Amino acid sequence: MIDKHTLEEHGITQEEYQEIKNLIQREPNLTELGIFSLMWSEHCSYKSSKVHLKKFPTSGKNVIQGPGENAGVIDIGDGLAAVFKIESHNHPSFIEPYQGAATGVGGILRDIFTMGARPIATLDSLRFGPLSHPKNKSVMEGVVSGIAGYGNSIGVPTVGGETYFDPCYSLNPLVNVFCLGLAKKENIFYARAEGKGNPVLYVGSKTGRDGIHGATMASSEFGEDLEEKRPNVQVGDPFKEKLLLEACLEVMEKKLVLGIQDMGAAGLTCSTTEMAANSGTGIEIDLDLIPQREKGMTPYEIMLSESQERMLIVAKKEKIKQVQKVFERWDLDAVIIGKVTDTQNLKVFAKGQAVVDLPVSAVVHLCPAYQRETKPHSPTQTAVCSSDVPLPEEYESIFLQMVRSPGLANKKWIFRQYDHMIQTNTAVLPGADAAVIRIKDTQKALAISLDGNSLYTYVDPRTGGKIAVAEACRNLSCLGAQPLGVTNCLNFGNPEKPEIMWQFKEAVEGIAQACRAFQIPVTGGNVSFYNETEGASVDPTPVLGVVGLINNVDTLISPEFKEAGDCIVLLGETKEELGASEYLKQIHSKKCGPVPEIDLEIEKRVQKLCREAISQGILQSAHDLSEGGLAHCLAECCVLRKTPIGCQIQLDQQIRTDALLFGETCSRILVSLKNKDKDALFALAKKASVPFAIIGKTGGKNIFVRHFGETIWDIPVQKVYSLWNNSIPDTFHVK
Amino acid sequence: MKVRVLVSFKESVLDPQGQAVKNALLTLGYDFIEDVRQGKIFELELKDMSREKIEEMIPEISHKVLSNPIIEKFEWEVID
Amino acid sequence: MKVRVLVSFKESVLDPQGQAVKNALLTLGYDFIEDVRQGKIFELELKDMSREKIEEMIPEISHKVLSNPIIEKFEWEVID
Amino acid sequence: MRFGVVVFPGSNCDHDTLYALRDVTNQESFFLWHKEHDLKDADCIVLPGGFSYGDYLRSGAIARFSPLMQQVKEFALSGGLVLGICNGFQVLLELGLLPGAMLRNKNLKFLCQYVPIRIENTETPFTNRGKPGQVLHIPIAHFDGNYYTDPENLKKIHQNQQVVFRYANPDGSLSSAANVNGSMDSIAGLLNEQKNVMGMMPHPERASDLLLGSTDGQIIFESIIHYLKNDR
Ligand SMILES: Nc1ncnc2c1ncn2[C@@H]1O[C@H](COP(=O)(O)OP(=O)(O)O)[C@@H](O)[C@H]1O
Ligand SMILES: [Mg+2]
Repeated sequence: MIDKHTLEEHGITQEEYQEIKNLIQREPNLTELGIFSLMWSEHCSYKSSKVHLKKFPTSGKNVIQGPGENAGVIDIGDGLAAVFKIESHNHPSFIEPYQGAATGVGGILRDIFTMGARPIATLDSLRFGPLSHPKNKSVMEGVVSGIAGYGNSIGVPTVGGETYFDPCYSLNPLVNVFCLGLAKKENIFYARAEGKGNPVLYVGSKTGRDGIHGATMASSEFGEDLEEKRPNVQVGDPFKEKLLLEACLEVMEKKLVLGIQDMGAAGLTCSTTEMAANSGTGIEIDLDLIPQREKGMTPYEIMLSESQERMLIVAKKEKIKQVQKVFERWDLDAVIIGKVTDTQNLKVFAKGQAVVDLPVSAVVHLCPAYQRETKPHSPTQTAVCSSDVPLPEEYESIFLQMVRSPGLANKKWIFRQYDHMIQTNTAVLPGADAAVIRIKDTQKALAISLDGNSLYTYVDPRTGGKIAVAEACRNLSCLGAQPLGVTNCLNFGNPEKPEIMWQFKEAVEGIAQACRAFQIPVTGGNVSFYNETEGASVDPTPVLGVVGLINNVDTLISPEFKEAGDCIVLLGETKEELGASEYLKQIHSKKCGPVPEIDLEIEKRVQKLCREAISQGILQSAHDLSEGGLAHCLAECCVLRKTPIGCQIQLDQQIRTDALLFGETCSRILVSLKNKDKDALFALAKKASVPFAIIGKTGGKNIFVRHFGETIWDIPVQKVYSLWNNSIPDTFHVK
Repeated sequence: MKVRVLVSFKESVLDPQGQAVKNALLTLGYDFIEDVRQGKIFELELKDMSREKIEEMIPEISHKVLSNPIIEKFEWEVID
Repeated sequence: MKVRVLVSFKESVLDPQGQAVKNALLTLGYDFIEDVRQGKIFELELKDMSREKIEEMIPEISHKVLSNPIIEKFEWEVID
Repeated sequence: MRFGVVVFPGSNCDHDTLYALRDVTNQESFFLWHKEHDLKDADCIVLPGGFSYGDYLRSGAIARFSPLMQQVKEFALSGGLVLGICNGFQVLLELGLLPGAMLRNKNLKFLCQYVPIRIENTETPFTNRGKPGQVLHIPIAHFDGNYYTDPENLKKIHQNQQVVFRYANPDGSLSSAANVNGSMDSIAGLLNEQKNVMGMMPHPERASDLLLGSTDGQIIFESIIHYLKNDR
């Protein structure tokens, strides 16, 4: 009855099917096949990536929970834990930008509160095609309002993120959402189904025919049949999720439940089998008891549905009444749909018949892992040498063109649609290097940065991977935060193509190496493959989310210049590096390398110096140098201030002026400080063996830059501000 | 000339707004309510144009602009 | 039984959403559009009830719940 | 003083508001659950921001039918102090305790940002600690904050000095650019005729801590306390 066509539809290969038959010693029925197809999909099984992800360092003295649960957990002292994770919702966001992005937020929030943590911040990493195309504009508009619509309504601040534009994302935008939660250390919950006979509860929205095959969709390329796949998009209900959030946190706070798991991708199938597999138990459920939104749903449909805002809970029998009372208070049903067994099987009944009987370990753990072929992919690694790039005749217009390019321009149009202040903890608002969330009743704060430069990873995935980690950590260090842990979302093309697999392997190795150097554990993440449409793949895009700790929130500083007359110092050394820069891409239309070199030891020293200087209170501001180099960093330091302020810069370094201004040499931070504090900083820098240069002072109405006495530009800061500030709104015709 | 386009979620798609209204009405004691679905309505005022042109253009803009065919359906009528 | 309630802004109230849709349509070249007003539609599925009861209840809930009489007006019809 | 913060399903500024009143302003403050019927002897009722019942129908439209809101209405009609913040303002409008209605922001986008607002009337229980014309910096965060009322009502509102706050420039001047959401006459905060009920779109509870950027919201809470102690 299960023929070749059926297998293809379920994305299961002949070999995998053979393996399934071996494992269960018979032919599966269609519902069972559906279950395997979900759980053995790339999205759930990580079959192509597993062998590589093993390279990440995952332990450390603060790690409470590493990869393997809904989210990672890090001890932050005071009996508290930071719970965080990042997820992609790329495909749904292209098909239906608003709902796709909204349900992406809903999904990652559930991952966090499932662990017993209250979500305290989300960040989003977005990549679109160029805004010159109306379709890209409407995708961006939809995605941003979808994230806003869900996050604002549920009351979790969206405090930061990143947004890039490149033609490779035109048919395949990337929407990655990160969420951070705060939990009491002794009150973390896991996806467990323990204790034979304990009831299994279903809570939340009713099940409909939503997103059937969603997980398998996320695991295959887009093709001509897009239309057909469309109905798989779900509509989110943030109100329901808010109720679910409050009720779940309440039953966990009261310790009324034993285990809990959200029904995200792969819904009931994933939650039942994973909870049982994690505990070495079995689960038995009766589909007739599942709250259903639509009539006549088959067991196949119910098991595979990806309806949103649902959770599965296991509780002790004697606590059931109390659990149900809490949910009732929040106008939610908590229905008993089955029980924990000791069979290690998932057994599903419908109308009195057993319709599924599968060993959970086969479903959850025994999907084959593939060591896929890799083949170096380096068409553009052919380095440009400086002589290929003509020196510009003048710099003013280049500077302004950079400042107003959507990738570098002010993202306020985006983040003012997000409620980024709710919960009254946002100590650093969007726009800075990282977001900072203070923790009430302590002196502490958590800082978060999302980072990924796909131009680098396109040219050189390994170095690009390293730089992504370094930059995310540098962002935290600029606010004085010590990096504690990492999560990552790896967005790549089709892993069955050796070039893509090579990019993946290289990027993972680079990330792993950097994490080891910084001694920050990877506590979780997500892999999104098949980001291609009609054969064209996105640039390899790893997005790193790093969480750091600030011990004394009063020492916090921000990136913008503070007052006139302050001394401006560049920490780190500038090399003549133009490869893979935003400047080459924007001004010379070159997307080629080499990427800047990175020495992780130097990077660590620079960051440590910055954190130390901040904790000693000798810095007025600190801002890291990244896309757009020194020129853009300076511009931001001037215009991020409530009323923009100018500066006078004098550069005396013997390298090409464009490399000096727009090159993206790593491991550099621009700081400003009161003149009286100069000596203290220099002493620290010398002790840390970090090169530094006094490059100018703050003040005036212009951004004035000279190189060896020659004026490079002298532009009113107000003009820079307008171009930077209005660029994106003007694209959307919003006044 | 006036045309009315009604846009609503397809039957199989969750309609949280309709559900919220339904619950509110039931709580208020309107127990004769079985179900509620909420949608959008657009009233388009048109320049004078032929019936054929309307028959051609209205479905086009309803499909392309006013609704998202992935999750929504539409119907339309001339009202004036 | 099915009833449809249409809720829309009163003429005197500016409808920025309708304006945005109008602008979008004009930008796309649909130059036969004179004006657009956007509103809401509720499809109520009712338990069996008498015509009189419907005549009494639907205006009541439309006035009290489904619309805000300060800015909105409504009309309704039985469709099924 | 005793502050009761009402919690509807979907309220999401309830904890922030309680924190600002209890932990920053040091007042006895507690939640009031929407399904209950008891105001627990509160001196002032605060309706916090959020998306009550998802706000799927209209902002605040369903919350007004909550059992507790009948008590709140009676309390207000008998002179009790009621403050509605953001969604709370919208609920008060739907409930008819304040005149007018909210339309979608003029740019059709959710807006979250600090805004300068000018105090129009300091002779109120909610602003007596402020100075006439003083500009406060307080964040807004809403989709439907574009205040509307018919011309006749507008006239009445002004005559009766019911306008408490208006969106302004940092120097206190008014302009259409400063009127971020398009509100009629830049109205950001409004009283009822008896002046014991106020709705405001900006969130004073978010401006209660210098670390977060402003403490201007405290003026409102302190005014309430001052009024309750001295003028009641
Ligand atoms: N890039 C990655 N790095 C480290 N761990 C990862 C990565 N991708 C996925 N993981 C881990 O694999 C596990 C399964 O991931 P996922 O299927 O995304 O979780 P969920 O079931 O919560 O959706 C998670 O614990 C996740 O943290
Ligand atoms: Mg999960």
